Amino acid sequence: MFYREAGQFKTSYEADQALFPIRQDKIGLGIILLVAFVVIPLTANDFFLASVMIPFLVFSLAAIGLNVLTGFCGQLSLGTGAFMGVGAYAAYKLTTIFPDVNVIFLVLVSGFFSAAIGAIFGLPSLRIKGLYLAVTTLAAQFFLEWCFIRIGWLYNYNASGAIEIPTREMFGVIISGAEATPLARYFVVLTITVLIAFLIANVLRGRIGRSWMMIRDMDIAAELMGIRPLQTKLMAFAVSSYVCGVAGAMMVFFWLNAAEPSSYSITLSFQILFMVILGGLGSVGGAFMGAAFIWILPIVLRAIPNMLDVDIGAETVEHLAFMVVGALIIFFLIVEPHGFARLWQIAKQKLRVWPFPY
Amino acid sequence: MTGASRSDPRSASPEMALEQAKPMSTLELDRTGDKTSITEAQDTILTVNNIEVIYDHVILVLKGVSLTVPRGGIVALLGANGAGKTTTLKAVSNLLGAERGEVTKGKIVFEGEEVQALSPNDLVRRGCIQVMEGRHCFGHLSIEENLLTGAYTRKDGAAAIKSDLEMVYTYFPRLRERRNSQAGYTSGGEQQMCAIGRALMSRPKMILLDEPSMGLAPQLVEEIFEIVKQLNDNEGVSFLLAEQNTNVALRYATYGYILEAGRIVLDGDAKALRDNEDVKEFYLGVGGEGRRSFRNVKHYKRRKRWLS
Amino acid sequence: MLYDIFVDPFVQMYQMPDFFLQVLWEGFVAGILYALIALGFVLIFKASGVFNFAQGIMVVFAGLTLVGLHENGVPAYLALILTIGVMAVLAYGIERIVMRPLVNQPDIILLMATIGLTYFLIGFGELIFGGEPKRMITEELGLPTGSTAFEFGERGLVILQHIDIAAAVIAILMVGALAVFFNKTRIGRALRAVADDHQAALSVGISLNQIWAIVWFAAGLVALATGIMWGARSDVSFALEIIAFKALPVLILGGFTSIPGAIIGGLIIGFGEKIAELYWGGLVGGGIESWFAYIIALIFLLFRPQGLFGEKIIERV
Amino acid sequence: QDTNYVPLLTYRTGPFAGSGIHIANGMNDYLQMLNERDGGIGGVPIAIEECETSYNAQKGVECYEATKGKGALVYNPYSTGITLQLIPKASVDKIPVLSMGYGLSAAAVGDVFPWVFNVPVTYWDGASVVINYIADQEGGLDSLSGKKIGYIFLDAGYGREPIPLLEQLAEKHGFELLQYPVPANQMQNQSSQWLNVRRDRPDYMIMWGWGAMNPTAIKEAVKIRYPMDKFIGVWWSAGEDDAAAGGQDAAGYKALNFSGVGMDFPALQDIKTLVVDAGKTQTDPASIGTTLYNRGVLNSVIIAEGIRTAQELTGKKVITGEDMRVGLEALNLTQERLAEIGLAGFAHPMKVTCEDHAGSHPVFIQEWDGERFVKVTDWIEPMTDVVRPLLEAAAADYAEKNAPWPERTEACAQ
Amino acid sequence: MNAIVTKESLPEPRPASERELLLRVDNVSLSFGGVKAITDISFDIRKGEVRAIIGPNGAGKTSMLNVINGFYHPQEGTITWRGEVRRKMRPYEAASQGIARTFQNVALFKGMTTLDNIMSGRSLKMSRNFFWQLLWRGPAEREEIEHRRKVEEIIDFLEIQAIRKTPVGRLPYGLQKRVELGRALAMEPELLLLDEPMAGMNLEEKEDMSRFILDVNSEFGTTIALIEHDMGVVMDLSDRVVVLDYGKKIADGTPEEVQANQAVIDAYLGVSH
Ligand SMILES: Nc1ncnc2c1ncn2[C@@H]1O[C@H](COP(=O)(O)OP(=O)(O)OP(=O)(O)O)[C@@H](O)[C@H]1O
Ligand SMILES: Nc1ncnc2c1ncn2[C@@H]1O[C@H](COP(=O)(O)OP(=O)(O)OP(=O)(O)O)[C@@H](O)[C@H]1O
Ligand SMILES: [Mg+2]
Ligand SMILES: [Mg+2]
Repeated sequence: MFYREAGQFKTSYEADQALFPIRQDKIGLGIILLVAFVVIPLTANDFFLASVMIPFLVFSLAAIGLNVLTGFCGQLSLGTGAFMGVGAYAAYKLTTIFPDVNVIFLVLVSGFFSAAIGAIFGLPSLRIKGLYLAVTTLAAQFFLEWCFIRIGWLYNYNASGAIEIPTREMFGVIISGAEATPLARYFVVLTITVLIAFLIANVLRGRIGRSWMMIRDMDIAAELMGIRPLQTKLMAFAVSSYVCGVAGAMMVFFWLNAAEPSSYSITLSFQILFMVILGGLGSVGGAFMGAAFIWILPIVLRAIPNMLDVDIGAETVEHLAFMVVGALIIFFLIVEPHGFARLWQIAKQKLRVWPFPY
Repeated sequence: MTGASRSDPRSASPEMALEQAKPMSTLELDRTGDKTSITEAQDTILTVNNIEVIYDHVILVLKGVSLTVPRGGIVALLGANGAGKTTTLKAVSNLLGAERGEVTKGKIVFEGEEVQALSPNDLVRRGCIQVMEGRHCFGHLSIEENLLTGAYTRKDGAAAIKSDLEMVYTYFPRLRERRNSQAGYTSGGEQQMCAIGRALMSRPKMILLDEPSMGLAPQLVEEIFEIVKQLNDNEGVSFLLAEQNTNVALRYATYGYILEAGRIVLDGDAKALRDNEDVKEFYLGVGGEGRRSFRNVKHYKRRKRWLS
Repeated sequence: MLYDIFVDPFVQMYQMPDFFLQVLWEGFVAGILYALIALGFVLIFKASGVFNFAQGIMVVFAGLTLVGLHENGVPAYLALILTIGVMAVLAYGIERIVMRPLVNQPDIILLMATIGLTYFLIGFGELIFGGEPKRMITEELGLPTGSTAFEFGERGLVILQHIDIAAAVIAILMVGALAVFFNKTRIGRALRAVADDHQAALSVGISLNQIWAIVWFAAGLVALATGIMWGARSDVSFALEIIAFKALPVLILGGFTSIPGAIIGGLIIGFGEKIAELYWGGLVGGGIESWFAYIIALIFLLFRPQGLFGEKIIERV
Repeated sequence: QDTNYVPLLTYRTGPFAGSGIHIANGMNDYLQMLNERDGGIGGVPIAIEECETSYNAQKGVECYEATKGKGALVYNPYSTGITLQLIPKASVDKIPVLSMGYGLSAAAVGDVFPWVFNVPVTYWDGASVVINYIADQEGGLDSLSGKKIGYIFLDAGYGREPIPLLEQLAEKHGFELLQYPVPANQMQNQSSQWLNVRRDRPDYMIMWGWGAMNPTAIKEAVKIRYPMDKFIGVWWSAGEDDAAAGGQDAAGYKALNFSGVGMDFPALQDIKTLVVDAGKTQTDPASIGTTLYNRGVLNSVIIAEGIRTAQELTGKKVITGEDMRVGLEALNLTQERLAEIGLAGFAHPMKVTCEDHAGSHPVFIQEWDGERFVKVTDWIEPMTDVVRPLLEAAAADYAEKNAPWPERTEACAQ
Repeated sequence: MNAIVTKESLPEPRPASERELLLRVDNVSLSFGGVKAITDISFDIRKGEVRAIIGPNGAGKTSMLNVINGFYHPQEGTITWRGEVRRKMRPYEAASQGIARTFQNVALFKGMTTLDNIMSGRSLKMSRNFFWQLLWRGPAEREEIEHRRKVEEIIDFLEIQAIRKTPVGRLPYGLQKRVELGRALAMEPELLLLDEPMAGMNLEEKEDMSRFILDVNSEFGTTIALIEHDMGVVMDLSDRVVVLDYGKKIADGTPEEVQANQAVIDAYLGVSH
């Protein structure tokens, strides 16, 4: 009833190739952006902004980054955490070297460092494929983590071995450091995430995105059609690491405030990978859905006993949350292996034929 | 398997298949609905009754397909690309589950028992095996190992398996030459032979053959169908084959169904189908004056719209 | 500097042969223990093409069940038998609930499912056994403890832990048995077929359900053995799960599908990282073990993209 | 009803659960006992809420955000990583952070960190005590010259923190410091580190470990036959479970401690009867009196005394985080007061001042006799003269790196 | 594209032997371990012709195509492409020089739609760099649309409008083959290598496919090398046929000559067609 494309004729290829060719989708996106930019800031409390929305957006961005590499280019990576760390440490160093430059600009620049590192660790992908490639990215993960601990210069030789984020402002509003309000940080994170997501979506629907998917779906055929495998893969590594690097920098600058090397450990890599797979490999929208599921669901689960006023220990809740998340991951994979993005498509398809079953 | 048990007129005997030259006087154009009466009869090995198949919960592919395969018969399933032949075969062999498809309506009876709920390996154990379209050899296994996996369900001892292996090698000498190569590296035709040979290794009562002739050299196509006929004659194996090479298929089959867009639109004795004008025109390519040249095909659309 | 890299380590090896032997032995033991974990991965990968991320947690789970049962008063050997039973139930459950509905799905989806399983088992295990580390019941199980020291020259001493020797023996026996099982039986061939193509395996009548249950059970047994051995070295705790990452380079080096590969890969990594850490690690401040294994694996892979004994990656059009 | 709300960031899951559980139980049980026995503090019950962090910084921050709005009085992160994240937030949100014997050593400088407390001692104090003790064994600081002292540590901020001090002392007293980092993902796999120890034959070993690292290290030490009486751990490597991993062979292993050993204290008895035996907690009765449990209790003692002091100073019954800060800064836990609360001799008397939030109090050494820890030394003073300048330099450095770091504006209540 | 053009209406092509040489294979041998896939084969392909390669299964036909477009590197022999002797080259270089192909086992990009698959054939012709792609609006979009037009022509030509937005993984085999042809056509190649384009098709579809091939050949002047097992198709479409058996060349000539060749009949045809 509500989801009918009938009557929406596209008269030009421009219209057909738009990001959201269907009117209802456009309206939906408009509503989401409205909620994100207006409704949430007006209504949400600090906890929701600082502990739900900001991490959610940061993770979404990281998931988009990994999706470029794994979902679109088919190169399995377990080094996301470390690449995010490179972004974080680079941004941190940049703020000490250029204390007067706008921190948002530095965060965006820091991505280039992780892009470069990502490309270096992407080099073996020419020869090594699939799960085997995962080990090279693991090498990156553990090696970089070790560097974060060992190279004192990276954290300005702080006794704590951690990086701590200085207070910086923009237009008179404090946006980083402990004094920044969750609202200010939320706006920064939201803007960067939406912007990068939009730019990446552009790349993905064009020639370059297509060449990544060609490599993913059948690298031999892609090569026989004139795609240079190494160049294309390295580009995917670089772009993916750039996005992850920015996400990593945002993670410490606008969310955690301080980070130890262990903040960028293999656990983080896996967290992002879950989001990508569960959201749907090869879908930008899916990255958001996956991030929401993996980050927000446990928070909700932990809150449930409190709401119901049941008295069980914090750790029992944690154990149950683990079990539920695990079970739900399996459940959703069984329901739809291609993730929430596909589930959403199927739902739309059903809406289209509604009220008939098919 | 004796001739007497095949009293039903539809289940033509192999001898009939050989009498290709004799013209058939009547053209049988049964509609699927009339056949339910014989589904339970003893001499049908497989009955598919009005099944509906949906992929991914939303894509309806088969819209009520019914067919029967008589014991010892060779039944051909013809139809254009995407008509649903493969889907029908997979519905029978229960491989749909692996593709997120399901049979939502109708029933499938193999040797008098409903089999929709069984697993594919149960079905193989009961003697019904499928040769999948597109080869699907085990790439990392050698040709010989591939063949031996076909005998996985057999319990009749190494010697019997060994002799069957020999049999397959006699059918396909090319396989003997390449027996130790990894199947993934063999040529397309070699893989096709391997897939067929693998099915033979299970000593089935019934084989579902999906496009056996695809990618095979012409003389091999003839050979494959000769093998089909031999197995059918000597061992009484029944066949349901989906085949694009209508010419050959109808020469060897006893009965044929034509499937379009998920529905059976025409069925009848092979001979009758061969003489049907539409079939001639659209599947056999024989116009009034013999074979048409591929060079002279016309450019406007000439698709048959079946009335069903 | 150059001297430190190229000369000094060898001088040391020569001057302290007892220590070098000890390093080799430690490398051997570490290799064997890595191989044990890797073995569990190999089993399941071979049989389904699934990279079983949950192997690490299965190790912990098996160990905890054994110790937990014993703590509750079950005699050690009975606890062992009961644990085997638990692993069988687990295998059946995983096959029924997780694997069966996901047949013929892409590898990464199955990988993800095993990660879901990992989460579930972590929560479940901690719920039942609590999060604190437990002591492995080494002696109760009749495993040797203590150590033997061999005098070596003047001041030299090579110390062999009995439990390490037991671990090596058990690992080798297990690898032998599994290798025979996989290569000599009809099931072995079927497993490799399944790993290649689920649907085709179904079509020739291989019962994925049965095979998967068997293999997950076998992996559970390997996990139990691993849990006992690692538990005897440190403690049985959820932190052990992290060790499972060490199995990855081993696995990749040996080739995902090869049982002997797991052992040889384990030994290469074990020797390699111990020697590197002890003779070269000091140059960069030590602790290089956390990534060195991956670098070894990476270098090997550049020359053999399918690992040492892995099945060749077939590329054909 | 009015309550004073105390969130407890704990971890009973994850790789550090082995240590975390005992701490969590101790912290929780003491406060609960106060509620049961005295109806809280100053007549106001304490609302206790545990939040599980799994020793994970992300979750730690989430717990913080989730609880700070409920009027939290103080945070005990029990993780250096989480502490570091909370330090800058404390002054903004006006909730003090109590990192008892961990976290950022420099936080002892109250002028720079008015909101952070690391009473009773810092890591640097601890490290200096170990060196002091070793010197005692060897016959004076001068005889340290030419000795080799090994330092095995968790390769993270926590383990690396004492290194500057140890290096400085090594230079000053002429001993050689050998470092053996244990990567966090290798905690249970330390054979290389201990082989190195075996090769280097250090005269003493110092350990800064946590969680699963401790028992593994002790086992490995036994394995290479390192003389256990020359092996000294920090107070976080002092758990019974840690030493028990080495069993009888580990006898002689020593660890620093600043909280009481055993359960012969009236307050602990109260906990046993009123809380544990009454089934109001999940504590295993056998664990009462163990090192880490008692550590947790001590942590809660400091919280409780902080609240009490705050109540006295402000005259309020229900206090805020700001009041709590004042209370903690005026904390003066005397011998008499300890006796009053049924914990005579449980800890060294401790006093916090506006300048010094740690107090550099003395600690003692306990030794594993194969079955339990026994106190083997008296209270040993840290080398305040070395440590204090270091602390001040580090605090200044922190403030500079985090410029603009807020100046202290909080008045000193003393 | 929909104009009715039949082969007869075009001027009779010049005999193949007079046409310009496009590609020459000289004494090429290729073996894998012990298996000799190709032994000392020489033949040529001339501009504008339809060249068929036939032979029994495992004769080395596919391997021959793989050698031509650089996927396999022959141990011996040379390949001359437009007068230049080619050294060892990577497949993407072959593609950029104008060699496109379809595959025996369909090698489409399974996760992409028909449209994207065919667009992917135009990758080499598109050039807007990463930063334009990021912005999309402007040059990148214009370029995309320009190529989309070309692709839509191909879609019309192959009559696959209805499946434009369908992921190709779900298409039936025959349509997949057609999409694959479309993808190769999108590359606007000089030489088009077709590996069993009609396997698995029924007569009607084969007729369609034949028409496409002939049209491509005559309209775009694309040279075609074709492997096919349907003798009817081969005899009707091709100008010259080379026959392989066990990696060796056993015949080369016009369809009529080849059909009459006894060696070919023995090795391949079985009976003379
Ligand atoms: N896994 C699947 N998911 C969704 N749709 C599918 C799937 N498999 C097949 N289909 C659809 O089902 C229809 C019938 O396909 P099927 O493969 O059965 O045809 P076919 O008659 O065997 O064709 P061909 O002769 O080309 O092999 C097609 O339209 C196809 O798009
Ligand atoms: N990469 C490879 N490794 C090993 N053997 C190979 C490889 N590629 C081809 N072969 C072998 O070379 C021979 C020729 O193979 P090819 O694929 O060229 O045959 P074909 O003529 O295309 O046959 P078909 O008509 O069956 O497709 C076959 O025997 C095949 O097994
Ligand atoms: Mg089909
Ligand atoms: Mg071929």
